[in-house]
Amino acid sequence: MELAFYLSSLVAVLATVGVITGTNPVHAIVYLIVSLIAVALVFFALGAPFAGALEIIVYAGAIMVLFVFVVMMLNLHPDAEREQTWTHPRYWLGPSVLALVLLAALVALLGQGGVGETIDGELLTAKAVGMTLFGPWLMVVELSAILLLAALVTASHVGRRSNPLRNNENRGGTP
Amino acid sequence: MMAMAVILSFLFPLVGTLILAFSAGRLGPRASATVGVGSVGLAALATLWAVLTHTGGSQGVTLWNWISVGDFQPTIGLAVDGLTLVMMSVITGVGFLIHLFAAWYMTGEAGITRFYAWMNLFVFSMLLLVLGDNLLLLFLGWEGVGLCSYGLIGYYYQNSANGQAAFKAFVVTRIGDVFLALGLFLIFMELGTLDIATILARAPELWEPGSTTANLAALLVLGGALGKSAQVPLHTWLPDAMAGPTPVSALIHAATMVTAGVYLIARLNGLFLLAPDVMLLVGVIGAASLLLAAFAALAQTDIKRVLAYSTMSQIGYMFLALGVGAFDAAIFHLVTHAFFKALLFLSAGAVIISCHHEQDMGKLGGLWRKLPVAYGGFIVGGAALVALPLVTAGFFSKDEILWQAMAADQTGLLIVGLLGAVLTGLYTVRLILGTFHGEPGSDHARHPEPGTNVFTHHLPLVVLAVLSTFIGAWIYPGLGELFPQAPGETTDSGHTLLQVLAMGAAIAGLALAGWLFLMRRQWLDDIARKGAGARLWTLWHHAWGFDALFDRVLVRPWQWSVRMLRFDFINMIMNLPAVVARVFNAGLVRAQNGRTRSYALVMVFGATLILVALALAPGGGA
Amino acid sequence: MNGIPMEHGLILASILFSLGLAGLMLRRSMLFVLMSLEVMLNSAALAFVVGATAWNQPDGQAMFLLVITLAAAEASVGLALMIQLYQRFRSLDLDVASRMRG
Amino acid sequence: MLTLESLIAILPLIIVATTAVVVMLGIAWQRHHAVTALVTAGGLVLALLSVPVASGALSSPPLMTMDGLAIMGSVLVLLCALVTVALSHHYLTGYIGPREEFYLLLLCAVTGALGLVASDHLATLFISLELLSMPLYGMLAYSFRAERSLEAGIKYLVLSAAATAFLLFGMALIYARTGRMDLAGLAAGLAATPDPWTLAGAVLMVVGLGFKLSIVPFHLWTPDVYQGGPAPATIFLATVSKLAVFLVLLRLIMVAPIFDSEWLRSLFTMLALITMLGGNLLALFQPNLKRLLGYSSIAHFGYLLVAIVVGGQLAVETTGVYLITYLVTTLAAFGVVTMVSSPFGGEDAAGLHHYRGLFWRRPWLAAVMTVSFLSLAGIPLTAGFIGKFYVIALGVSDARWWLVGSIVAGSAIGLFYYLRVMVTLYMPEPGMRRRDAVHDWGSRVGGLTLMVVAVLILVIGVYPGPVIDWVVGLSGVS
Amino acid sequence: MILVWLILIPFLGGLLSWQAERWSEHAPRWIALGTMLFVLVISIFLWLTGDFSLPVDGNSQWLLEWRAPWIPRFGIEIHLALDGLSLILVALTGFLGTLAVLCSWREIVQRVGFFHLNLLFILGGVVGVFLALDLFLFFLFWEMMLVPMYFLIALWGHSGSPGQTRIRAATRFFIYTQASGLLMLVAILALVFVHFSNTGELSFSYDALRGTDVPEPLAFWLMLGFFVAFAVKLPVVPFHGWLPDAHAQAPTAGSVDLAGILLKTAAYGIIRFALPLFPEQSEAFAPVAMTLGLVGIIYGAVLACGQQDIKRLIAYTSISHMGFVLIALYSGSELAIQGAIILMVAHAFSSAGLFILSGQLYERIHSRDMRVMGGLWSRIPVLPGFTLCFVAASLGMPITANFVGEFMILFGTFPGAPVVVVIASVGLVLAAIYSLLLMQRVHYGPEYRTGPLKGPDAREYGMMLTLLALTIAVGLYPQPLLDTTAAVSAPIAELFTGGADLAARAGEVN
Repeated sequence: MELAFYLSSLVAVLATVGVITGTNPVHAIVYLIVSLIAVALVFFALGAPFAGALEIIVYAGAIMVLFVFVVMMLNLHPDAEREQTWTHPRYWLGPSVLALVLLAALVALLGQGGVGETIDGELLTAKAVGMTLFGPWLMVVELSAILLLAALVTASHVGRRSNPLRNNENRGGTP
Repeated sequence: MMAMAVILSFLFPLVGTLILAFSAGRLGPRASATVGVGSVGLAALATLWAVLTHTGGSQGVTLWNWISVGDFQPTIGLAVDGLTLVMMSVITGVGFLIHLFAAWYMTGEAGITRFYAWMNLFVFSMLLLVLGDNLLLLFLGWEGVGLCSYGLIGYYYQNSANGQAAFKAFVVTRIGDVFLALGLFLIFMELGTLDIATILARAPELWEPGSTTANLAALLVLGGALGKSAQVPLHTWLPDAMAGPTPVSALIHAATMVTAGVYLIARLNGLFLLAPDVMLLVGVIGAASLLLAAFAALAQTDIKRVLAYSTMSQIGYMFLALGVGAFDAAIFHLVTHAFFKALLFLSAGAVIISCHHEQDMGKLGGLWRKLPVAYGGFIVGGAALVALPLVTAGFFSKDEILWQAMAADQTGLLIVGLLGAVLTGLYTVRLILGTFHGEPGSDHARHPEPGTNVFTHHLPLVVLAVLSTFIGAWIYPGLGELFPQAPGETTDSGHTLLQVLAMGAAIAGLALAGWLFLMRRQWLDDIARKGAGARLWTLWHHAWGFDALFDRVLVRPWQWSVRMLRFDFINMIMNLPAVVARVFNAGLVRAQNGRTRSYALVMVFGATLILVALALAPGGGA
Repeated sequence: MNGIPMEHGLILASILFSLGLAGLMLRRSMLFVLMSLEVMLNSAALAFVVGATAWNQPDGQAMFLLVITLAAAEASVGLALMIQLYQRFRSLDLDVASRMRG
Repeated sequence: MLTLESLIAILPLIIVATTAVVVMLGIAWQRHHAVTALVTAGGLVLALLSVPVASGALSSPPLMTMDGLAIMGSVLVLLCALVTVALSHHYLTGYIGPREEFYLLLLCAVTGALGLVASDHLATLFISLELLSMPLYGMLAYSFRAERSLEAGIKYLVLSAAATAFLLFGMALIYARTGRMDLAGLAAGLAATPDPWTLAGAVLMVVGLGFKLSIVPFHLWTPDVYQGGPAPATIFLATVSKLAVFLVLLRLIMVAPIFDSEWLRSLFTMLALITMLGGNLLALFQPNLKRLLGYSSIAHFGYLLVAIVVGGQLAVETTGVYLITYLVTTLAAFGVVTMVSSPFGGEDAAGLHHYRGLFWRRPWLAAVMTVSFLSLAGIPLTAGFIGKFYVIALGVSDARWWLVGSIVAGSAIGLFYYLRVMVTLYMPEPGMRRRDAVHDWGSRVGGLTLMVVAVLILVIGVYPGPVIDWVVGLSGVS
Repeated sequence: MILVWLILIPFLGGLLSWQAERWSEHAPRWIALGTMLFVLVISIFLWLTGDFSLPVDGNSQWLLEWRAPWIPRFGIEIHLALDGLSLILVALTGFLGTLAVLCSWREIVQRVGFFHLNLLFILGGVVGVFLALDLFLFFLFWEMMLVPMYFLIALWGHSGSPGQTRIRAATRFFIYTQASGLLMLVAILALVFVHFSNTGELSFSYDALRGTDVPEPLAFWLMLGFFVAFAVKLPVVPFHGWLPDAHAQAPTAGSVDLAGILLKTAAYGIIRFALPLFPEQSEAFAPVAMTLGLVGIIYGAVLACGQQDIKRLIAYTSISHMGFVLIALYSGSELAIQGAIILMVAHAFSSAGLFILSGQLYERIHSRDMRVMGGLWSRIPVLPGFTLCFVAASLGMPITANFVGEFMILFGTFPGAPVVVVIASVGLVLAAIYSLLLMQRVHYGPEYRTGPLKGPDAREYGMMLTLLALTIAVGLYPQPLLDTTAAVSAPIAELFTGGADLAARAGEVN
């Protein structure tokens, strides 16, 4: 179990590095999918198979497909991305160091405290999660339903391609 | 009865001022002159009435309570005694003659109304000064005199030099006034009153003679007197004050203003007697002014400036007298000086107007035939100034002063006085010779237009000329009983010797002058033109360089600081927060560069900072 | 070996979180930015699952579910906006959309 | 347990959510702007009326609470939403394109806000916050054809999502440490001294919430989003969103002991200081009114952070009163912008030059603007002064001199730009092209609402008694 | 209730004149004039009927009092009260308000209604300051009058260099006073909370807070909070930066109000609040305050000499004069405090006169720059004479009220602080310099341009004459004023010596 955890952790980290450093959108998406699957494996290793399954189905499956779809739709090419300059240290050094410092601070804090709990990989079934969700958390589920509705409406409104009035475009954005 | 007369005497000039001021140019020159001269004339009559009805001693009348807070109870109240009446007579009498002469002098000038309004106010202020029964009211008149001198010296306001002179006169005398004010504060604090009679009564009870407080109080009052009476070192305004019309100079020098200091010290005699050191200082300052001014008068070319320095010199005599405790002698000289100095100034005015405003001795000369009245005035006045023995008023008063100095064993002062008498002869002769004899220096002097008006031109000159002779000395009543005993009253030994000495000095002066200016003219001019002589001449011409000294020590640093501070550096410092805010604003706005990435960067930076701080905090912040 | 220390799970989440942040700060393309955001949300979700398994509770996993819901919603709206961005500027470069500043 | 009775406690939320569904169905059936607005407003009014009923409920559903703070929050959220609806109606009348979705999104967001103020559990907190934010992306980018609106939407989405990630990570850390997510549980679990995990979690949560409140240094999005979004969306963002988030932050402070640690207090003090000063300094020379109001709102939340630092009974009262004054003021200020911007479909008329000489064209509108800016500046006889008075009183009562000092300094700096705006309204009109409110703005619903709000500013400023009493009555709980 | 009306009348009048612009251009002027005259008449009526003797034990020190609850949560009341000092200042407000309306008659031609709205709101606020006794209410009025003043300067100010400077001046004025006002609010609140922790009662009432026992270091800071607020408005030197700009840019009416009454609110505040609330701290602070006063006297005078703008010159002289007032207030001498009150009134007259005169000059030659003046004496009838009179008043010439004020201050302060008086006396010389400099540059010297200018009309003449008559009347017979305020000044003066007396008495007992 432990081995699986650390191994898939390593994969997840490496794949994520690939995501943020990639230049080809499609490659990056594939890296991200790998990363997500690795995290799903971590979930399995931790004893949360339900979460792992959802990770693969919803995240890697649904959301990432959406990304791929959009990338295909926009017909993006690696060269379409204008990030010529970003290889220069001046551009990546600062943010990277910042992220590292943040990480270091977090790790230091994690090392300072804690309750000494360990994860022994005991399984937690989907039923338990379901009982919680549709028991006391029912209101939360309802709220997330409205959240999805809102996202749907937003996406459908913003995603409109056609302009009702073509000349409208000239009106907006005048300085 | 007398109260009524006294009130009327100062009310007339006030009413005159008000009428003139609010006529707003609706009165013609004649009407203005009539009002202006008439009001002072009426005041003189009222004064005469007061003198006649005066029954001796000190009489007071309180008009109303001015301020009343706790102990601070100054009133608007008048006190009349012999000294007051003498002063009033001089002010209104001589003042009236000067006003009358001014009616001739000012003919055709613009702003006659303004002139007379100021003149009347001048007389009013001076009357208030001598009438006030408390020091605050006296101070009111004191300041009023200063303001009027400002208005009159700057009468020809379109020439900025005149404005400067007026300005200087006011500010320099104001410096003296501040000392007087401080003296008032001290006296009030120590004695709890400002009433003059009470002060004189209480001071000896509360103050030890020669104590610090008494010395300080006397010193401060003296400071005020120095400013008004143009004594060293606050004398520099006086020669410049000649910028005003000549009647104004006459009024300032003879009847009002400069005599105020003498009056003040005489009035507060009790105070000064408690401070012998300061008394001595008064005498020394008087002697110094006397000599200094006499030398300066020797080197002047402007006739009015000669007269101005002579005034300063004569006031020096008065201070000398005050310094040796001869208050009566000082007032006596004040009176006679008022007569002959008014005469001299008015005569000078007659010359100046006749010669189309020419007052440089170098450009005058040879006028004695063409301007007989003025010449006569100069001769009589000059004689009085020189103290020509027996026939002139000046002789009697000056002799009295010198005698008192001698009686007080102040040999130094006596010698200075005698030396001054010699010098007086010198510069007087030089003045008369330069103006009336010799060759005319300019066309103006060749074709003068003599004054012909009997009433406004001849009458004042003649009356003053008469008063400048022994008659003037005659009518002085003598105020000995008002003042503490003068040193000369206890003894009479050596008086004759002194009189001889004084006569000798006056005559010696005249003789020396005659010899120098008539026989050795060329030799004198040569000396004055080169080497040490020239330097001395320049030094005397600029009255020992006091102006330059003050310019360097006071005026320039002042102007420099005004220039430096003009931009309000404290305010600039207070504006620093605004500058800081601006800098911060610029910095913060730079961060708003519109890029989502850098927004995220800043946000993460903030979060990181907090987390690092937490991680570094002892015990993780717990 | 008796189980994985909770710290390790959380450190993994932290690493992923930091990587997501780095991506967010580094990348100009909105696509990559959105992906970085997914990584960050995912790392938070991981942390919840770690907590849930450590305490052996269902709550954390329920929370995980909510996070996924949010991620999906976020992605859909984000992608819709991205399409608009592309239509307007013919580019996914976020720096182009920086007309408001100051 | 979720019983029917406990549902009564969240009746307003249910009514609003139902209205959202009704509006959605309405859109699907037949689009009609006025009717949609009316239905929305009706739903909000109904919800408002149900608040007293809800407050009488004996129990509340799990993960939620309906205490005084929540009731206060609900009422304020609903009122602000109502005003926003009225102004939106005015604004959208001039909008070309589908208008009805805006109301739908707004209702969803209101649901989120109502949930947020009533949340008693990290899950509710989180999901409500997202429910509040998600529609806002849409609202901000609503007129996405205008570049700036789109830009605003994207910026807010990206940064807000990042902030959410921070918030979630923080929650996860706290959860990992305590194993509890309900606030009562947290309180119980952390009764002992706080430890680094929970503090780190709390800090990360503060980052997430601080972003929404635009606390310096998490504030940079504010001006851009304020400027780019359509005026009603900005209004909603500036009022409802901030109000709800602040209340939930306050609740965390009040309930959970980790947020009460000395270290966090000093952190909040620092944040308050730099937020007050930073917000005001940023606004100094800003020529764009909407950006300026953005900066000003940063500063105002800096002042309000004093309540977080001090805590306690008076802090809750202060928060209530200050929020009320801030809300009426902000509504009025943005309301004027809405009025002037409405007739045009393009970018909002926010440049200061648009307002030059407004007084001589639209005196009453300019008067409303003046009153609101006076109130922002905290000048007596306006509501803003009462708010500022409370905050200073709070700071003084706890002897927090640094905070008090920087409130004074901040106010002084703030005056500079508030006055700049105010005097512009009265300057002579320039000859240049200008934009203007429609002639009969005052007789329209939006205009009337605006007038009422402006009058409210003055009424609260002159006679704040009732408002204070109301807040005092509600702040006794929790 | 009459007190409420005193405050309300200007406000109502202001609203009325704003709306009256619809009827005619002159309607707002007449309404404003009537309003201010009404206030003046009421206050004079109160003066004539009032009894201003020292209160006998148990009697209220107030002539009139009115209170109503306002914000019970904090124990805030609407508490108005009137005593001799307030009455004189209210009457002064009414009088100068009338003048302000009159002197704008010709000067303001644009947006007349709104102008008078602002003007009357300022005056209403000022009256409120003079009457309010509840500290919250006092602060409220204190801040409230700033807004209309701001508009007055910013909108009707002289457009010197293009547009911006007057707004800057107005903004600076506002920020200075508001920021310092907030410090005062902090001090008030701290005082209230200390009182609360002492007694358990929240109250902003003057009477309740007076005896509050504040722990030592805090008390000093609180006193400083009050002092700074008043020091800014007085103004005391480091805080004077707003004044010259505000004066120079303000319309005549604004300058008149500013110099005539707004500055006096500060002195009033010190007398009414700063000293009685913190007597011991104030006494300890007195040397510093006096030093600041001295710095103000000298610094203001020196700067006045360096100005080119006639209104800036007058503004700096105000700083100098207010230095005297500050010295007096902290002298602990009844005579000096009475003198300060007289000087306040006198300065109101003389500076108002000078400002109105410079306004009239501006109407004629369209400049305030003294470099383009000179020789005006021959070009304008009458006005130069009035200028000389007010200049004389400004330099403290006897006969004028300024002399009485300044000398009472110096007489009163001398026993306690002779060194201060000596240095302050230098200010008398400097006063002469700057005052005559004004005269010199404007009216004397060669004519800068030729051609006669219009003399004053009846309105201008009347204003000048009234001011001059009042200046001289107070200068010659200030007793009615002194009697009215005696009951106020005496207790204030006792505050300082009170501690010493008690200590001395305690010594005797032991």
